[in-house]
Amino acid sequence: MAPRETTMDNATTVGHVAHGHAHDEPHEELGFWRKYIFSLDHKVIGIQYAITGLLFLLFGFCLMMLMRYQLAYPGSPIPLIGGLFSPDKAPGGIMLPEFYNQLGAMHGTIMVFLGVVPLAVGGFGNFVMPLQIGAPDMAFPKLNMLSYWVYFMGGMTMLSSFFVPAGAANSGWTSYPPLSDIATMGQTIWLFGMVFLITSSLLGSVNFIVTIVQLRAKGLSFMRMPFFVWAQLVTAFLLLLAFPPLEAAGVLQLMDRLAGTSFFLPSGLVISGRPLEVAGGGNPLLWQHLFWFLAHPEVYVLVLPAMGIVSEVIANNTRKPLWGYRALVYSVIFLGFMSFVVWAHHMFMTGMGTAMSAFFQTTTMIISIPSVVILTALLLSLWGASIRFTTPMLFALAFLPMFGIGGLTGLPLGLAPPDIHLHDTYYVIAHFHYVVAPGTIFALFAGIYYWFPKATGRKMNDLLGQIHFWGSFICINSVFLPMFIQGLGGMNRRLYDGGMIYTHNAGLLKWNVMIAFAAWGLGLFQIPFIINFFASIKWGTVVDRNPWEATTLEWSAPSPPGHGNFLTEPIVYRGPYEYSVPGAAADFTPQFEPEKA
Amino acid sequence: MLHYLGLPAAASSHAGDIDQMTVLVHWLMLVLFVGWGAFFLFVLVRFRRGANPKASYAGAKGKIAKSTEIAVAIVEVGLLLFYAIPAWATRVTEFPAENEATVVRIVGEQFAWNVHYAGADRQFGRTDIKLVSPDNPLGLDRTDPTAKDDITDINTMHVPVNRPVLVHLSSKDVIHSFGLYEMRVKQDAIPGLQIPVWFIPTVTTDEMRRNLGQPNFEYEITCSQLCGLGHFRMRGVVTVQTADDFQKWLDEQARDLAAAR
Amino acid sequence: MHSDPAAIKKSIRTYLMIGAALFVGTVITVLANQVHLAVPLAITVALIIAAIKGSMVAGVFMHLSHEKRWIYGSLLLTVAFFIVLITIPLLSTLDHIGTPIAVPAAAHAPAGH
Amino acid sequence: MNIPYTVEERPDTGLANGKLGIWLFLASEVMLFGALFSTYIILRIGAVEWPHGELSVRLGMINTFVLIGSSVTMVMAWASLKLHDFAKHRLYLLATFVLSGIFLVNKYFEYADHLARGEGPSHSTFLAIYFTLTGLHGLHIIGGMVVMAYFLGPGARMWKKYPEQFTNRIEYTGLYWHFVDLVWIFLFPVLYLL
Ligand code: HEA
Ligand code: HEA
Ligand code: CUA
Ligand SMILES: [Cu+2]
Repeated sequence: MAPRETTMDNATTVGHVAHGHAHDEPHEELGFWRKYIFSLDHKVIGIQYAITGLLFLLFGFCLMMLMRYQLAYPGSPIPLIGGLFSPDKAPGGIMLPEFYNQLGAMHGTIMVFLGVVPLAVGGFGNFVMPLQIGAPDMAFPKLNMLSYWVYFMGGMTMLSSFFVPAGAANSGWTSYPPLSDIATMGQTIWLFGMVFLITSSLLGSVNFIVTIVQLRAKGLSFMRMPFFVWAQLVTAFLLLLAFPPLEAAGVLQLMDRLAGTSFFLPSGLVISGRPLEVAGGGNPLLWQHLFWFLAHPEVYVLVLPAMGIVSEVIANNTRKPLWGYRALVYSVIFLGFMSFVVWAHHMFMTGMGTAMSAFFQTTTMIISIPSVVILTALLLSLWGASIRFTTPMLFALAFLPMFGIGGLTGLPLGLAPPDIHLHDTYYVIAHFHYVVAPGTIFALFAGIYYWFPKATGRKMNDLLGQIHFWGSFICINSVFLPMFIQGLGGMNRRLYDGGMIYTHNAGLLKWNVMIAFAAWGLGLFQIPFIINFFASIKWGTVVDRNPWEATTLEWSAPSPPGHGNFLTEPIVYRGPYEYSVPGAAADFTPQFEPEKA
Repeated sequence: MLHYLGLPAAASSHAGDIDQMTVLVHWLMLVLFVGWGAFFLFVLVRFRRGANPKASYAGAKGKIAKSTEIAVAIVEVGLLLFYAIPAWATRVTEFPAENEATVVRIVGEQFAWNVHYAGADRQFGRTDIKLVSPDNPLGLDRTDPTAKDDITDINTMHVPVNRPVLVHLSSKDVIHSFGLYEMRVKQDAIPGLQIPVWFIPTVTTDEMRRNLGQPNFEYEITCSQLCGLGHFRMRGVVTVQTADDFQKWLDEQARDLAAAR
Repeated sequence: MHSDPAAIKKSIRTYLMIGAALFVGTVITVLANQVHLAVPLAITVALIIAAIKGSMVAGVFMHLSHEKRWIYGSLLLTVAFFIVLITIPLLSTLDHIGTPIAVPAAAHAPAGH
Repeated sequence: MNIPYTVEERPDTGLANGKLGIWLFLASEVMLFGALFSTYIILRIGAVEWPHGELSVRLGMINTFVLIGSSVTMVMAWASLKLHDFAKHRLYLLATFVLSGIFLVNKYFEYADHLARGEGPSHSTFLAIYFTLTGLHGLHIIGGMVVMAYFLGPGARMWKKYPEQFTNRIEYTGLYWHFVDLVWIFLFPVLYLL
């Protein structure tokens, strides 16, 4: 694959350089493994992250397409592939509740920790960020490689859990004890997998922060950084400070499961009629606090890089500066800070007193303001633009209203009394999928179409891109809009039978069928993308350095950038989005273009 | 708006407040979304490359942004101070007194709701996990004098209409969640804790059947927290009755107990 | 930071002094614990001494007494969230409408689920 | 091509990459132990009764002395590099290594003693916390020893070729080691005394 050829030749020298004693080292020719697998080049590692992440996204999606069949036709054998499952999962092709819960928990885990974050941070962050700040590579290339491989091991651990006795983790991605403490072996594997993933994220975030702070090119002051870099910086801090508590919680749960402690087990439990033989004295809510202390910031980890990508694409395709760059920067910093003090809005129903609920409702309302500011800024950026409806732009534009829906529906959830009705219903599912699926996933698609030329030197096909966009847009809305109706009607989430036994759900079941077909349609419309993705690597139209006529630094490097990224040391002369500058010859004035006296 | 949200019919005294709040928030959301959406669509058309070949460096002017943001903030503050926080306070502080409420102990387990009434003496009998057995899921100690008249049941709960119901909620094993959609009640049942829940049912099951024209309608207890492979079928029924019907039911139960001994 | 031999020699002296101070601090903590104070007081005393010792290690051994803006910034952020992490879960546990169910602690058996 | 500021400091931040890196890593460690201390507080508040004098204060105190000592020798190991006295450096580093070894041996006796009396982690909330916290801390000690072993062995070669960079690495190792010491300074009173 084109970029690898060029990027990997002297990959390892980067590593040595990182440790300072490469000046006099001869360029040894590298074998396949060092070149393509254990590369130290941030671009290769970024691509490895991206592809692995995409494959996991696809896998997580496939799990969900299975679940949607069960929800649409409860208790009827899964057609075609139903026979492939072992009897302890789907005897005669009929999905068991155990298996449904495994699929649910693993869908959530995989999508969040193995799909979106690795693609958005590990993939785009690794590939684009150093280029955008004019750095030759990440600050610690060996660490960078390590974090990819630790992530990879975490992923494999998670996948392997499907094959252990009684299958994968089945207590939801939230893994609330006591259920998870007494759950089957898959939960232990899940915890080990999480420890891997958390370690990887921690290594990665240290690397990101140091790179952004230390390796910015000459003239690239913070207020000249592309918004995408800001988003990555804040994201890195969220990962760095929010993940360790979950690592601690994971260790505690492992102790409960393996060493027989009872950190999360109160005294006097009776499991299926028999008293549980443990010391007791634990506190189940403790896990929820430690989990959500990570998991709320985590949801902003899912969306901030997406916002960064969208800003880049919008600025480029409106041919004008972003509206209110400073407001964007301050908002994203504030957002990151606030995201550490809202977590218990996931716990209103655990019996919170007035004071604490007032606190968390207030912080939750406060945190919605910076999001409004960011969305407003992006929307106003369109005013006075000259919009090019390129494929990346379509996905980026779609992000705005989709995130709008997802975000706005967060407000009723953030107010405890309405949450009494909406908590744990499909309304919540619809809320966050609007932010993560038609929101983040669309933004990631935008990023792929936008930076693909930089990574491969070739452009992706536009027609296939448009088919992919319109198909996905229609299907994904048909999947998630009806869930608001179901949620308001009082249909609970995580129901194996799609809510059939409840009479108050009778009128809502019809939607399950429609959602299922929409989801499968969504799957079909990913095929043009997958074809486009791989075909364009070989046959896409060849492009030069700056096919989009963009202004940020990555476009001053060759496409694909060689080892060390830049042919001459990049110098920054101006802000990131100098488009349509009055009096300028072209409608874009790149950061790296010297002022002509 | 309320109608369009398609919430289940309300049947408790506080449901109105909560629904009103839900409605208000959704108005806010709708206004914002339609406002921005309209602007969004207009801009897409007005400033497409064809219509506006030369982009403007200066871009949007004026205070629209700031004012909308401030407006949103103000509305949210209003919702918090005048609706959300007070409404929540009534839920978690103003519990009815034991003597003027129907007091029920509800203990969740995988995958059923155990219902426990104190009986005539208004005192819950002693329970002990060592006594738990298939025919005594609560581990109720019948030798305890206060337990003699205790009424227990599984997955069915009877309450009189228009009288406060005070539920002492707990769980034997994992976390469940006690959800009563028509009552706008939801509360996690957490092992190791006994959590009070209260509401005043205002419509009997029979009335509701007539109102909805659904002869087999029931108020359903839904488990709203993943609690294992039987989570989806952890369903209970609440029968809201007139005071007399409820009294009749109590007497029946007492008679059965006597007969059993 | 200090790199000329003279300065190093001087700081070495401080290191040794701090080391001694830490030993003393430890002894004091243990002694303070021997004279049985009221529990809350004992806790505060012990933690105050620990905090002093901690800041000695951080300030001198880890050279935090004179560091760069970015390190101070990051640590400040960390301390802020550390405090949140300690206090908020505690406050939430205290401001909870549930009451713990008193149970005679179950048999102390090595657990196996 | 060369990654800047691996050795020299970036003028505007005044930092070398590794320095910022290690501090950020320590920041995450603070949050890790923060969560565990939070756990300790919440479980203790909710506990019916809390055991006293279950641990041997004597052993704990000895270990505190050992760790403090190792912190001193560690910082000396770095200082002697600054004075270009490599021999002294090795001596101090070795001392640090030995002291951490002693710490672990001590811990081993403590653990063995508890387990012998059938007081494993599953015995009580207190012991669960004790084993988890000291266990994690012990892992950090072992990690530190591995790094030291590396710089006593193959890592030391670097001194000849790139002295400043080697000095930096010892400094970063030291920062980590002092942090491990710092954690213990809090663990000791919290677990052994209160
Ligand atoms: C990327 C992920 C993401 C994001 C960004 C958000 C954003 C928000 N979330 Fe969400 N949330 C999740 C992911 C996310 N959430 C997940 C995964 C869960 C469920 C976890 C589980 O239980 O499994 C969840 C659950 C969840 C709950 C718990 C619900 C429950 O379990 O009962 C709550 C409650 O307060 C909440 C609130 C919010 C709020 C107030 C925001 C705010 O930040 C939103 C602010 C944004 C806006 C206000 C939009 C502003 C935009 C406009 C006004 C412009 C509109 C534009 C056009 C029309 C063009 N979320
Ligand atoms: C980032 C997070 C994320 C994402 C993106 C998604 C995406 C989707 N989710 Fe999921 N979901 C969760 C996080 C996520 N989900 C979580 C946390 C839960 C809660 C779990 C729990 O209850 O514990 C959940 C639960 C959940 C449920 C509720 C199940 C239940 O409660 O019983 C449902 C139901 O329909 C659902 C559906 C979907 C669908 C249809 C998508 C679709 O949008 C999928 C879209 C995916 C794609 C479009 C694939 C794109 C990738 C490719 C095309 C690959 C290309 C490959 C190469 C080029 C190599 N999800
Ligand atoms: Cu009980 Cu879900
Ligand atoms: Cu949240």
